[in-house]
Amino acid sequence: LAAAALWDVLGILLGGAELLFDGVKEHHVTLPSQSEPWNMKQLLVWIGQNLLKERPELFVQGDDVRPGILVLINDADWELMGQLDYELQDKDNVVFISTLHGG
Amino acid sequence: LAAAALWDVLGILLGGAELLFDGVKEHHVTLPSQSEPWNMKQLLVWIGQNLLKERPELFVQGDDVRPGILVLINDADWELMGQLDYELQDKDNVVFISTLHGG
Amino acid sequence: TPLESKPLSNEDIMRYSRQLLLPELGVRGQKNLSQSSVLVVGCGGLGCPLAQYLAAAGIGRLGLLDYDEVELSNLHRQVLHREESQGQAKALSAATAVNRLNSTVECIPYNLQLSSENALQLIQQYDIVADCSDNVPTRYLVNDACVISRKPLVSASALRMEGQLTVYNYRGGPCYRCLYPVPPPAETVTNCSDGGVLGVVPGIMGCLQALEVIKIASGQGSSCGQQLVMFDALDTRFRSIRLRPRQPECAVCGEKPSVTQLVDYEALCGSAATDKCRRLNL
Amino acid sequence: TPLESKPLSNEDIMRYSRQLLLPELGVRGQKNLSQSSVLVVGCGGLGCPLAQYLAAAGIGRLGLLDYDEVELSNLHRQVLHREESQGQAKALSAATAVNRLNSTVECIPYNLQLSSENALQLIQQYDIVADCSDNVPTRYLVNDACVISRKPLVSASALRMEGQLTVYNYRGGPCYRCLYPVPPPAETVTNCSDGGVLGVVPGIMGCLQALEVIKIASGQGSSCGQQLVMFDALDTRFRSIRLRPRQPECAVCGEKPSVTQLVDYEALCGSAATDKCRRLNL
Ligand SMILES: [Zn+2]
Ligand SMILES: [Zn+2]
Repeated sequence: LAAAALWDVLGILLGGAELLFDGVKEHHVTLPSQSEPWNMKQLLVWIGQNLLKERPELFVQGDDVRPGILVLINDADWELMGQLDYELQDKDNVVFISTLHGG
Repeated sequence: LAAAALWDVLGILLGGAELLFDGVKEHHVTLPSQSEPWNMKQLLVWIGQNLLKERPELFVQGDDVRPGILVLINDADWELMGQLDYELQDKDNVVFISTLHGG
Repeated sequence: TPLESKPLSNEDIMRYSRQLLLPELGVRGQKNLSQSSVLVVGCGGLGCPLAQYLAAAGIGRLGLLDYDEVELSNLHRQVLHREESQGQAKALSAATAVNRLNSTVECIPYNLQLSSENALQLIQQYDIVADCSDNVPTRYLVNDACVISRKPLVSASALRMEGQLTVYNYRGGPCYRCLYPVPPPAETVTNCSDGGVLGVVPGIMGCLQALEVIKIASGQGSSCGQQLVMFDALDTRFRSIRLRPRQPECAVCGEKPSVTQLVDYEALCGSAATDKCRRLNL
Repeated sequence: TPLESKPLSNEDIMRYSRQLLLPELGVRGQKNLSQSSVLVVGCGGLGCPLAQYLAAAGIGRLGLLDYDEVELSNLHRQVLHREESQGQAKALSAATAVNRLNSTVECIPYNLQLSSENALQLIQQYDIVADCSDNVPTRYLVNDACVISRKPLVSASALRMEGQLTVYNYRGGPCYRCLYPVPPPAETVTNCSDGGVLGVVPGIMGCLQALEVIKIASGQGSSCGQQLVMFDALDTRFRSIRLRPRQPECAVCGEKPSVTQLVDYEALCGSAATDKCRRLNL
């Protein structure tokens, strides 16, 4: 298995979260190869450094996502998957949703 | 690979098609092992003989499905996949939809 | 007469302010909407929410077609009508309700049955057609008339606890006959009178149909041209299905069409163009 | 006063005939509906289609709560109101419209703002609560009041071209605070006045919300208790998300709740309980 392919991750941003990322909704990301598997905590840092165009505090807070953003891994709440400690698999689909409040 | 696992197919019936199958919507099917890969034509015959509880003419007509039933393989119109000649893969998801006309 | 291009009035700007804010719509999309005309075939469970939201959004002209009268058994799903409209023509009742919500929309009620004789003449006057009908012959008739008139057809249907949505004859995508070249045997067709329908299911499908009409009319474009959206209300699940492209051998939209004018659709389908009695004795 | 159990009248049987046919509903489900009461918090873009379809389906009692008045800028999505209702209280306007569609539904308009003072007393009178509100403090308030009163909360929201739907506090599933223990920073919250919304998007979400209420009230049960349905109107795609279960450490529904009575939700969220002005200066 090629290391590059191993860390292909598709990130999707919804509920207005895409506005923080230049309005782009889908990001196909190939993470740099490293000896340990990537986990969500590292992915958040990587996103903050590589994808976030403006005001990172609206997306991350400390080493977690900010309140009001729900994180999904393969269509499941990341709370079910180990949250920050979840180890990413090849072709994982990560979605960040900003909660909506309008009616 | 075990031959049994190779032909695991999930069939789903919608739009009233499930009424022909004792009202059961989802059928997890393990097809008998054979030397050639199973194709859709053979699957239809197998369904007619093993799953259809009543009035097979409302589901198959000749060796095709009857008019008004749409066949999907992994969420794509089977017309895109080779129709009757499509060779089934392990864990394929086959859906039969009866077209709705009501308003 | 074609709808004229005019600037948004101050009242328009106030009324549509919340959607003018959307980059996907904006002033340009709103003006496109106001210059678009839509023929709604059937003012029942699908046509009611569809007409309601198209009018609310500021569509320019709305043709409302239905041959039927409002009955008590309609009111669990046909929410534009009211108790006191019983006995009134559905097309008229719907037009009255729509005008109360938005008097700037031009509403044209057609209290008649769509037929091979009148379909082309009616449809050619509109930019987009929405099939909200309740029977097989009308679905083939509307499709063929849209292909012959080169109009996009936004089609929804609902029965029991399920719904389906597709846009036909749109940007090189398939028509209804590309998917269903042969009508289903009449004895396999269930309609809402026979099979029942939970009222809010056509509500959901009619709203989705309105969304696709709005996206086409505003210039944004629909993503359902070669896609079928299926809804299962029992477990609140949607599926999006990739459909075949336009079929070269299609009888009406193919390369050598055999259907170049409208035919007898009740005979083609072996059933009457109503959801009230199912089989036609030929 | 609780809704009494009575047999379906001949008129009921005629009116609901198309849904009485459904094995999933039937006479038993219809009677359950007629004995159920639902409090609709907010008669705007979500509350209008929700109230419309709940009344059409034959819900027994409908509480319609809104503190606001009908404005022209509401009419692109708040389809129960009409041009001539401008200036009228939304709760009243909605109740009038709903009664025209189904006079057998008992409608109770509440022309007031839900608050920590009145929420428990109101909510305890209903079987199911539907959150159709438009701001963060009200969403926390409704959630806490539902947990304290042990009522299922059917919650939808919509903004721009997107919508979300979940049932909270239902059959061991999570509450709103289990998912969102800390309110979002006020500067990250966009409402419909600021961000805009395509009118038919709350239409679709309000109809889906009505479906879940009907399934709960009729006894069929909702499948959204630990599921989030997300809708993207741009490409007409839905996603169903598996959610976490009830969280033992939740401040209101957990094992040792710290919130046992209602608090000051504007202070908690740092914003006002309206979608009109966004930030509260504390
Ligand atoms: Zn065709
Ligand atoms: Zn909780």
